[in-house]
Amino acid sequence: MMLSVWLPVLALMTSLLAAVVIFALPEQGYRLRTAVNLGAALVKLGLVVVMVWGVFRGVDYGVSFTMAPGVAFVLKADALSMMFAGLSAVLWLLTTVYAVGYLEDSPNRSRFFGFFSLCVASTMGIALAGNLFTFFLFYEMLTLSTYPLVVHRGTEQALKAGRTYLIYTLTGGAVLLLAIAWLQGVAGDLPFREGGHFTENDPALHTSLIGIFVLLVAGLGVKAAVFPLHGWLPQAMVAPAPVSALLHAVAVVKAGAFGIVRVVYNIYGVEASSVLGVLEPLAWLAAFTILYGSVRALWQVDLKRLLAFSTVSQVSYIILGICLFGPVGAAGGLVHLLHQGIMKITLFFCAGNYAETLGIHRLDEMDGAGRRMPATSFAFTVGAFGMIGAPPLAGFITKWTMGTGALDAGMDWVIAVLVLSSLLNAAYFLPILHRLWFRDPPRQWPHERRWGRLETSAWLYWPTLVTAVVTILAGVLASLPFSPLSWAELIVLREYSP
Amino acid sequence: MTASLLYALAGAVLFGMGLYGLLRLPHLLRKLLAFNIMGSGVFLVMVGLPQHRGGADPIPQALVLTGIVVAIAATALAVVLMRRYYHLSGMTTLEEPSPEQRPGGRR
Amino acid sequence: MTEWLLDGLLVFALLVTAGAALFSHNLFRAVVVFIAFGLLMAVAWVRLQAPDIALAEAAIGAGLTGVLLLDAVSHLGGIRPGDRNRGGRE
Amino acid sequence: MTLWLMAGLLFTPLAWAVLTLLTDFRWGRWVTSFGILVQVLVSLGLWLTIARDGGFYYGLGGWDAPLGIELRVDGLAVTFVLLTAVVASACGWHAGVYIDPDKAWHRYFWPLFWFLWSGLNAVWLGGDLFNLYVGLELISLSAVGLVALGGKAAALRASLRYLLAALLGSLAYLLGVALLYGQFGSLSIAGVATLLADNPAPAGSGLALALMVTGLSLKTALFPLHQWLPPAHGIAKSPVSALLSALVVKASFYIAARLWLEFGATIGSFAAAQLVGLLGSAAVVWGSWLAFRQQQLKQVVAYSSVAQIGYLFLLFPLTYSVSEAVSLQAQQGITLQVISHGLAKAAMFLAAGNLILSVGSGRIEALAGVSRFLPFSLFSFGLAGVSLMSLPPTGGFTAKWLLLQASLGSGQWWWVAVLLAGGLLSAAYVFRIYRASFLERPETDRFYHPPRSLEVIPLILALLSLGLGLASEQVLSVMALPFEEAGAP
Amino acid sequence: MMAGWVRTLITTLLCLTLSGALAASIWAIAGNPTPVDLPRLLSENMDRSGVAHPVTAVLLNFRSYDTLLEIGVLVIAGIAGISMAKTASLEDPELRTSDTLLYALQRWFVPLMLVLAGYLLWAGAERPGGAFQAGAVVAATGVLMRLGGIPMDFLRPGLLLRLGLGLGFSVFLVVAVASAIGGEAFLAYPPGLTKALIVVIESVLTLSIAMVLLALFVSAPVNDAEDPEEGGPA
Repeated sequence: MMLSVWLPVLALMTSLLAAVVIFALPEQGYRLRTAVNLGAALVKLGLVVVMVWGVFRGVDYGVSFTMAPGVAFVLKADALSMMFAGLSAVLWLLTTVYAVGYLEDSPNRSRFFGFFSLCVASTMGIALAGNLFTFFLFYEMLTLSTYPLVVHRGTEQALKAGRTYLIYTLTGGAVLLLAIAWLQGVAGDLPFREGGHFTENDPALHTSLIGIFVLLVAGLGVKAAVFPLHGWLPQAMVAPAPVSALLHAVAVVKAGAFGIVRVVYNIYGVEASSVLGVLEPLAWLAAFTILYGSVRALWQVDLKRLLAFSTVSQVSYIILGICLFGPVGAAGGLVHLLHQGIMKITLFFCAGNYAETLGIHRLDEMDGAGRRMPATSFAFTVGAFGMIGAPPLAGFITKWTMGTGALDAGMDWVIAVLVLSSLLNAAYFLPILHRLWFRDPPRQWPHERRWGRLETSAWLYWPTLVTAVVTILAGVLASLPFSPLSWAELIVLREYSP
Repeated sequence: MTASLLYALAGAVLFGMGLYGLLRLPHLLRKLLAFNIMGSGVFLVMVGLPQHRGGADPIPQALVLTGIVVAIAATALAVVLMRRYYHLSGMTTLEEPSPEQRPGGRR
Repeated sequence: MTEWLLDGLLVFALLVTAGAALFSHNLFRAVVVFIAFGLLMAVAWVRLQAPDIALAEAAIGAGLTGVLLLDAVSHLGGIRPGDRNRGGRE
Repeated sequence: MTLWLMAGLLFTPLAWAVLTLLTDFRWGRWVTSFGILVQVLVSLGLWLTIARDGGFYYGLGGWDAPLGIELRVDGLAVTFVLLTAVVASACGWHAGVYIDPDKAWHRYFWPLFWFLWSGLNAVWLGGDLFNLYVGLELISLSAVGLVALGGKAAALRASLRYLLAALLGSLAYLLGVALLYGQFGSLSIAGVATLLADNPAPAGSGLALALMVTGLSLKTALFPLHQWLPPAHGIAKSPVSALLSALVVKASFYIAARLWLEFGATIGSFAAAQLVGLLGSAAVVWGSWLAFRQQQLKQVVAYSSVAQIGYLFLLFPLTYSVSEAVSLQAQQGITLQVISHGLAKAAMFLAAGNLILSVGSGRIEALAGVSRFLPFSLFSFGLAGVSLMSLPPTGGFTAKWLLLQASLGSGQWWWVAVLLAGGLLSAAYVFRIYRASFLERPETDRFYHPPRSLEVIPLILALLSLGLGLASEQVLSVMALPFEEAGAP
Repeated sequence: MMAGWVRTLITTLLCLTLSGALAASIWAIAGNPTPVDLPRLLSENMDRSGVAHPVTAVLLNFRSYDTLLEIGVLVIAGIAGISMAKTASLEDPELRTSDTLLYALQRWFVPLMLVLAGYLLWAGAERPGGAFQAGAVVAATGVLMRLGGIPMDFLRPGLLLRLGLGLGFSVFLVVAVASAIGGEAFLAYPPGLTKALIVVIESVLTLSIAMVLLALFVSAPVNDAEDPEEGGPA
């Protein structure tokens, strides 16, 4: 059926075309640009919904052609890719709405939205990539399209952050390329396959395979901000809030984590990975990163930097989850791919709202902001409790599932990590909530703007509330079909019994 | 050993001498002389070596004729460039101009 | 035997003139020696049974190149005393 | 049909050279655009013909090798012919708008341009050692003429330097030809290769190959023989720089590669191949570093050429005593690198020319704030830069991928480090320029806006180099076509 | 930087080694027979070449493509040369050489040389001689006249000069293409016409070669007319 070929391509092209059109539009074409942006985001969401339904029923979406001798360009939609694609489609729509409001009256919007769309196109490509080669193609495209977003403000600080970002990600990319080329030399062009490729591998290959795995994880770990490769992430906070939101919740860090999931599940296979003995060290590394990020977050005074370290910590939940040898833990890790995205984007939207409406950037300026901006602060509270893992929010589902999985797998120490991390999360989030709701507001906000009826611009207001509500729903309705948890369980089901 | 071979060997020496001149002599005109001497060396090898075995060989001779014309074209072009360069910079070598020499041409 | 002598002398003269053209201190003299080199090359071509090249060498190599270079050397080095050290001698 | 295509390819550039010699710049522009049309059609036609029927040898004047001059019309040659058509027409089009028609000497641009083109076509198709020499000289002298055109002292110094280097390189090559002719009595590359395949490598041919490769490396500006390149490419007018970097240096490399692939297996040695590879690697590192240190925009691009040329010389070690498959991978990788660098570098020089035209200065700092006003030229520059960094999905990436595979496959893993480091180093200098353009300055639009056509041309080239990565399989498949030994059509 | 004498030493060693290796290679090569006997092949095909002199046959028939490109090289040099030339009067007294030797040469040699050129051209088909030699002699004559102060206004960069530059080349080219239209391969002269065509080509080539060389000679001098400026903004 033609549609099965064209759907993934179309999903990719919507944002790619949007980027081209936006680049070509004049800077002043504000309405048209917004229309193109939102239109493309809606179309894409529609396409992804259709594909999700199709994948659920077992339709194979895919297209491939030979790009260079020995390697193919493959787009393929499986359950895992639809999880990531769905996340990026939903959040693109919300972030676009948010960004339109956020960047009102600022210069270079044409450039911004162009690269923004390119960035989403890359994310889509990463989600739909059917082999490592295609994955790498979009992975590097993502690096390039996010750089202009990071340095968007053009200040010295932004350019410095951009340079750090590039040094980290391009070096990571080079390491990843080496690993992929080596793997290709050892085993040929491997498509992503449920259950992996190395179930009955030759023991002679073990050393190479371990070496390749280390390189792959090192290359992907840069974007996933795994300790000690996380240095770029807090610096990249100079970017505008929607960009930070996008970088943290969907695009960059998730691309790294998603890549690690792909490698473990669809290239090596869980069993082969555990036979090779590479999962256990990775689990330890992830656990360490979880605690390390939380501890560093305790000492931050800048809201966005705090959120950045929180991201460092949270993304490693995903990695820890997939390293737990067992379906339940894996589902916990995978579901966090979505949950963390939704919660973190809520928090970043809030941070953006505070900055844009009241000029608040630092924690000690947040006193009493809950009275001035109740809706935003409500959303922030939801996000923060989610991160801590309070029931019945999304974060709780993650931690509960992962904890169960760890017990199943006999890795009891993970429970300790989860508990400790939750305590640390509480330790840095609760003081903020206290400031928001229980301190008196200052007489004068640092830089206040007013938007009439709502507490802030409608473009900023509604996306924030929507994500907050979704955070609640993802937790409360976790047992319904098509909830993140059910979908993650579907993936794990297909993964463990291919 | 024939006379042809002798000339070919002389060509080898000329090539080496010319190469030295082209690399080490700073004056542009000397470089040009060196280039022509090198060229002559190559042409001697080209004709002398094959003729060592059996009499006149018209093919390398024709090639050398072509080569000579190319060489004169290059030489003439180099002279034009050189004189223009000298006119504008007052220099006859390829060294980077020192700061006080930089502005404008003299004459 | 005389032929060998002739060839030997010719080759020797070629090498000497080439060396002089490259290393003589006076640029003008160098160019004049180079013209002599060209004429000797023409003779060498005759010895190599290549009259076509001999003619071309005499006309182009010695004649035209020589005049071109002589003209150039008189303009590049010779005219103004101030340039003598830069132009005439390296 | 093929006859006519060959005629068009070899003789129309020469004819247009004469025609444009008789016109002034403005008229030359019109005459040239017609010529470009013809050339593009002819090149495309020949490419399609070869893609359909396979390659052949063509004896000019009805005389076959070894007496006559033969042309080798195969997939690789026509691919480069097509590349030349694309890049040269872009540069010609750009030059027509870019170059000031009121300067009297600019009328000579067009004849030199056409002679350069005809020399390139002669080299791509050449199968005769001496004919290649004449082709090389045709290219070198017209390139020197183009660099020097109406130039100031610095341009003349650069062109003199370029001329002397080119002449020295040609002489070394010619001496090698003389030795080979003395050895084999034949000037046809294919003929010599056949003779070499039958007997063990004869004495003296090693030096001949070394001389030829060294001379050609000098003309290609392989480290440490590269010093002539940056001044010449940096100071020429942008369309000329584009032609020089994209095509001219490739011509001498192409000959060196052909010689190596035909003769290297018998008269090359492992040590020599490694040495050339090592020099290429040094070029990658040193050229990138110098590119990073430059203050002038075009000098950055010129030094980047030195670095990118370095990759090409990895062909030597990666095809010497390795398996067929690895050798093929390496050859394909290098071919792609030549093509993608050609397209990307031309785009980059043309875009750099536009940027310099708009900010009125060649310095990198002058670019501050330009990203807001000249997004197109900057975008083309960046896109071309992506190809130089060999990031996906550009042609440069596919090239690097194939070279990586070849290095790993041949066990010569040390080249992997060069390939990966080279990409990062080129990222450093490309992003340095990008960074400068992103700096925000309070001034409003103070830039001259060049005509839209000037901005479109580099964009097209950059997009082509991007598309090459996606379509490299198709491009490479023409290269691998079976070769018909049957003679002239 | 390296000291000067170190560089000189290295260069000397390099050149000595190269010369030595070259001589050794030549010696080694001279010891083996050539596998292809091209001179014999040439003499076998001489009667199909249309001319009696083998070098001319090679230049203008067997390897005429080389010659075509070579004339191209010459024309390029001419173009590049005159692109540097100024349009100021060619009668600039400073250009006149006061060299007495040249003056004497001029008086005696000019007529002689023109005759010689004619002979060389005419003889080219059967005996040594031909377009290059003749062209060079004509050019040398022109140079002598020029140095003697004869203005030769046609060498001013103008349409006439450019026509002259292109003439020989275009005739060659036209013959090449016409031979293809006539059904033969490129540069294959129709049987019977070979000799005539070669003579025509030789004559126009002589003119063009002389013209290019003279133009280069004339455009070499630089006078104060105007400084060239950077053309493009680059």
